[in-house]
Amino acid sequence: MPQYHQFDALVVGAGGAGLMAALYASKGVNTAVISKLYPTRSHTGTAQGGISAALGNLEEDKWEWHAYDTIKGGDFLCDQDAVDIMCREAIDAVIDLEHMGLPFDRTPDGKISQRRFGGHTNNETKKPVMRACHAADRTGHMILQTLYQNCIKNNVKFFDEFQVIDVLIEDGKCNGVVAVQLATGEIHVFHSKATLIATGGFGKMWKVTSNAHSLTGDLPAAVLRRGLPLEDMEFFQFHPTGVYKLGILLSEAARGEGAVFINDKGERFMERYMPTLKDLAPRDICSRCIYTEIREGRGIGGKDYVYLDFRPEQINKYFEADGNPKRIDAHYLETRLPDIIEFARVYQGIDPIKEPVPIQPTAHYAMGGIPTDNDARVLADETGRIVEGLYAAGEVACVSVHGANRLGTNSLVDLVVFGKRGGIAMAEYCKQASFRPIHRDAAAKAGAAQLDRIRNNNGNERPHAIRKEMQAVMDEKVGVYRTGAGLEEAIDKIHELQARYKRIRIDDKGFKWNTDLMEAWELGALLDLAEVTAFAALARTESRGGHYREDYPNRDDVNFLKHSMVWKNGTITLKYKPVRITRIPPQERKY
Amino acid sequence: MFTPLITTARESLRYRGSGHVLWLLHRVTGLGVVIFLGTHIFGMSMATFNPPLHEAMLAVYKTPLFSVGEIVLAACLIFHAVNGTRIAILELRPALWDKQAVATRWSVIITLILLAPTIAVMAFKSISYYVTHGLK
Amino acid sequence: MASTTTVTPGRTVRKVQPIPQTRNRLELALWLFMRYSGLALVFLALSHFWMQHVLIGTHEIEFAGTQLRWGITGQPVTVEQVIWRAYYAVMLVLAVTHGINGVRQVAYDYFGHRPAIYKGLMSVIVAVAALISLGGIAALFMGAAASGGEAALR
Amino acid sequence: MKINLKIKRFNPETDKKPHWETYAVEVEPTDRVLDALHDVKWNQDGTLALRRSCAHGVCGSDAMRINGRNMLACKVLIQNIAKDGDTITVEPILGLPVVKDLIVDMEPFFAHYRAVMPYLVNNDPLPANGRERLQSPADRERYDDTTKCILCAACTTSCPSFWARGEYVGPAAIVQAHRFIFDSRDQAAQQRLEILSAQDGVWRCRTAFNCTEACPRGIQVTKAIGEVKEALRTGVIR
Ligand SMILES: Cc1cc2nc3c(=O)[nH]c(=O)nc-3n(C[C@H](O)[C@H](O)[C@H](O)COP(=O)(O)OP(=O)(O)OC[C@H]3O[C@@H](n4cnc5c(N)ncnc54)[C@H](O)[C@@H]3O)c2cc1C
Ligand code: HEM
Ligand code: SF4
Ligand code: F3S
Ligand code: FES
Repeated sequence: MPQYHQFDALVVGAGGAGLMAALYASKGVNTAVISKLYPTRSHTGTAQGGISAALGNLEEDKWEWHAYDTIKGGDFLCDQDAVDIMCREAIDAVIDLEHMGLPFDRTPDGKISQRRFGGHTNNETKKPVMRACHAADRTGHMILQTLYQNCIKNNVKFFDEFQVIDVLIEDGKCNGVVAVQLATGEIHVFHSKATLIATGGFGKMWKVTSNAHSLTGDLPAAVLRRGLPLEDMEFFQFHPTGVYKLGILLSEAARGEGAVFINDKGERFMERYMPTLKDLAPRDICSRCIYTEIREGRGIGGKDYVYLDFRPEQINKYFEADGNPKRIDAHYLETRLPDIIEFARVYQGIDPIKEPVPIQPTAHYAMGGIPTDNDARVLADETGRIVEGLYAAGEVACVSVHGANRLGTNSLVDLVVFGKRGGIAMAEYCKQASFRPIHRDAAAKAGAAQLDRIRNNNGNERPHAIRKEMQAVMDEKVGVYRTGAGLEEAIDKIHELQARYKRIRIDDKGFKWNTDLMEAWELGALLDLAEVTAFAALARTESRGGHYREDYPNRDDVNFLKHSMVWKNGTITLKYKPVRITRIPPQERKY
Repeated sequence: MFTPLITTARESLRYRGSGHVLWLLHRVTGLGVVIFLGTHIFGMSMATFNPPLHEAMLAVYKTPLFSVGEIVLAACLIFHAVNGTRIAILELRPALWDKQAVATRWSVIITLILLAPTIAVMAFKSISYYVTHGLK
Repeated sequence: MASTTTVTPGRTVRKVQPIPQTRNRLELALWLFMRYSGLALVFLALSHFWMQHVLIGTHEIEFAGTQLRWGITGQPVTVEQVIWRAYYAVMLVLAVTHGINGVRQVAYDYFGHRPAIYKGLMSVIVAVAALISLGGIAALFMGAAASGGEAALR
Repeated sequence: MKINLKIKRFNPETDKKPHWETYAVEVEPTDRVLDALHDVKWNQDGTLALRRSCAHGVCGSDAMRINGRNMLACKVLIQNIAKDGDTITVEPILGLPVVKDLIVDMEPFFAHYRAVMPYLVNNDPLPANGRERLQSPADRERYDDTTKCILCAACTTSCPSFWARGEYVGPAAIVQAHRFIFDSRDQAAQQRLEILSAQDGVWRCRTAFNCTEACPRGIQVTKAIGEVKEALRTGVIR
């Protein structure tokens, strides 16, 4: 029997964005959070390096500089009014987190400690600035824990281990979601006035990725199927420092503390490409430089990786070369980067204090996603019409504050700022709106049918084989370097895989904790997202930020200073909308 | 009713942690000593209330089975004492928990050091007693 | 407490009130008692054990020895015998309370989820232990029976 | 290399009792146990159920008993626990009801977590300048260790006191309480200590030390518990 619940506000996803929204929404209206993982398992917990805010605790800093860096880092595709909001409100948001109990590291005079991060500069000297607030190298963990703790304190209602599989949209308005309770396999219909989607990234399209197994884009796919568009899907960030072969992230904080890239010749190659920021250049640039080194035969041993070197004596050597008076030792690194050092020790058997660590770019962050306005309201089309009652925040949303490439630490800023704005906006909306009627039985039936189709399908394809092939083709053709021909091949391959997906067969026919079924369902979502990603990438015949076309290596502001919007109604439609430029005109991106 | 007892007993043996082995031994030896202590006090008090029974019990003490049991008792008591001292000292000073691994090793070593001569003397005395008096 | 303008370097030390609920205080007291009585028992129990069971040896223990240490019922006691009695009394009280609380902990672990059984079990154990130790104490202070020695001689 | 995975299976919809099943898998020595489990799930038997997410030891989803000890499947490399041809046993963590295969009901665990007031309490007015509360680096360092906890339950379910009696709050909840009791910004140490002084609170800890050994985050769990006991005993938090 399907079950039925009614709440004023629903939050789907219990990562940083979802919990922030829930905290603020629950202050005003009856709110519930639905998450397919226990909240503390969300991927926000893996974020390492920090959260930026121009607190100026250690050296001079201004939120305008932060905004400028963000816009430049985003290769001028950011909507500048949104960036201004984010960078200005970041300061209060970080202070807010501290008041909630977040154990930031401290400066000697007791303030929140800050460190350097890629792309964050003093606009006047052009030198890196200490802007990333941190709690060792587990800042995300502490944000997630702190927010969850405060939700417990405020008695927020949680539906843990409920996976949302459908969004109820009727006449351009959202009335809730349909979810399956993983423990029982039962369908639950959640009826709401306002729903906020905060389900995070969808990096599992790729094989080498820093993303968790759970980041499968369930909700973006669901809204896509409900006829809503996704924005800027071609922009996906490849983080330069993933653990070789595994993709586990070694945070930029390592380079913030002084680590450098080294090629086969032992050369600090970033000096050649980016003379000012060097190893702290934005991620898209570093990833491409690494691949260029590899392609030109200077990967380690001629293979497809380079080294990240954080041996203290090497760091000190480079500090000296850069004229930086700072000197560090092994103990300093062990306290500032304990987790990262442990990752290398556990997964590669390498002690980073003594040896350089093999790294490779890894699929990391979705700049694109569900289009929203500055109050997290979801947009229905390129004209800015909103979907009443539907909100999105966090990595899943595209505001767009990250443009074509996100700066390190800015995602956590995005989560807390827009999560909070979304929560407040929902509460306000709920107070004046009333529940719209829904057809709960029909909704439940449609949800159940989605799953039963997979459960009872009698095909001969194993979902895992399809997933593997999808990830391989995405790594190869829709990765750091892209070409028109490659993208076309990728689309063909994805279409083939989608056809084969119709013939899958799973082993587990049961209801309780049927992870076989849910993984197969998630694969369907990933295939849809892979398809629109490749499509949007094919149409953008320029190179900008995270999207690099070898056949169109230059940025083309004349034709492509615009956001893409992609629909999938049987066929795929692409439209574009302009970028909101308020203060900073596009310029060439040099560091 | 016995589920927690049975689970714990079974899983304590199956679980491969090292810590709870000492915990288990401490518990078992503590209970062993309690049982002995009970009978012992009972027996001793009979020296006042029922001398013949007391005599009889002393006689039981002089059987080989009891001699073996007595050696086990020695092991229990000494282990429980040494390990209990470890727990007490460490717990009254949490700063010493860093030394837990060392402390564990030492409680085993000290137990053995105390136990070896004790067992040797007891075994020697028992055997010579049975050699001269014969088995009853 | 953190101030808003300056911060004192080093570590803040704070005080809390004693825990008020008696029930909880009892757990704490018993916990401490287990540790301190344990430490005392190291000397008492081990010395007794080594004396009686190792140095003298169980096979050499005769009733006469007990009479010598405890004194004999109804007869005056020597200073030495008083010291022996005190030694045994302290050991007995500590060992029994330590042991009984130990058993209570174990019983609570495994039968705490069934209060009726737990309580029943504990009453039986406490009753038996009380009887035995009362007997023990009484015996100690009454001394060994005079007739016992004769029985041994028979 | 080839290894055998011996997994304790239980399907609530068909089984009355758990049973063992063994799967042969081909792995790289540097693979994680999680990779081997995925190999079984994806290529041999899709009905195998387990929780996992981050795959690198930070989300706390996949605590399980591997070769008889609690570990995160994603944080132990096969080469560290097995040689070619060996058998690795995998079972659910102990002391929580098994729901399916390697999945246990975490609710009792989180109930203990919620019981210790795991959140900062500070009723003073916020700093007038609109900025952060200050805290000295030494005060911050004081509770650093216990902020690492990912609530994986490896500690609590390795604790013999918890096996015996699920009402014991368990090491993980005490770790969480410690994180706040020793935070100089917090003001609810008193209430937390009262909660923990109950019969099923810290005094149930028999210093078995399995928890510290099991903690994948390297937290000195027993020491943290000892410090809570010390605070209760002395009435001083230092
Ligand atoms: C390794 C790593 C390191 C990073 N480091 C940094 C950093 O230092 N600084 C920075 O700013 N950013 C960093 N990022 C990026 C940042 O962490 C993420 O973008 C951000 O945490 C996303 O948060 P979120 O709240 O949007 O979603 P998440 O935290 O990913 O949460 C998603 C939530 O949605 C739920 N969910 C998903 N699907 C469903 C469904 N179908 N039904 C119900 N619930 C569902 C999940 O259970 C989960 O609770 C890092 C990312 C990674 C991968
Ligand atoms: C000789 C010195 C002794 C020392 C140092 C000692 C120490 C301890 C300590 C510290 C504990 C508490 C363990 C815990 O709470 O985890 C304990 C428990 C116990 N002791 Fe002793 N003890 C000694 C002698 C005895 C004697 C003589 C008896 C028997 C009467 C005894 C029976 C017990 C029992 C039954 C327990 C409970 C075990 C448990 O809870 O697991 N002990 N002991
Ligand atoms: S203390 Fe360690 S073992 Fe226990 S829940 Fe936290 S991280 Fe897991
Ligand atoms: S295993 Fe248990 S008994 Fe204490 S030291 Fe750890 S909580
Ligand atoms: S999967 Fe996240 S801890 Fe293992």
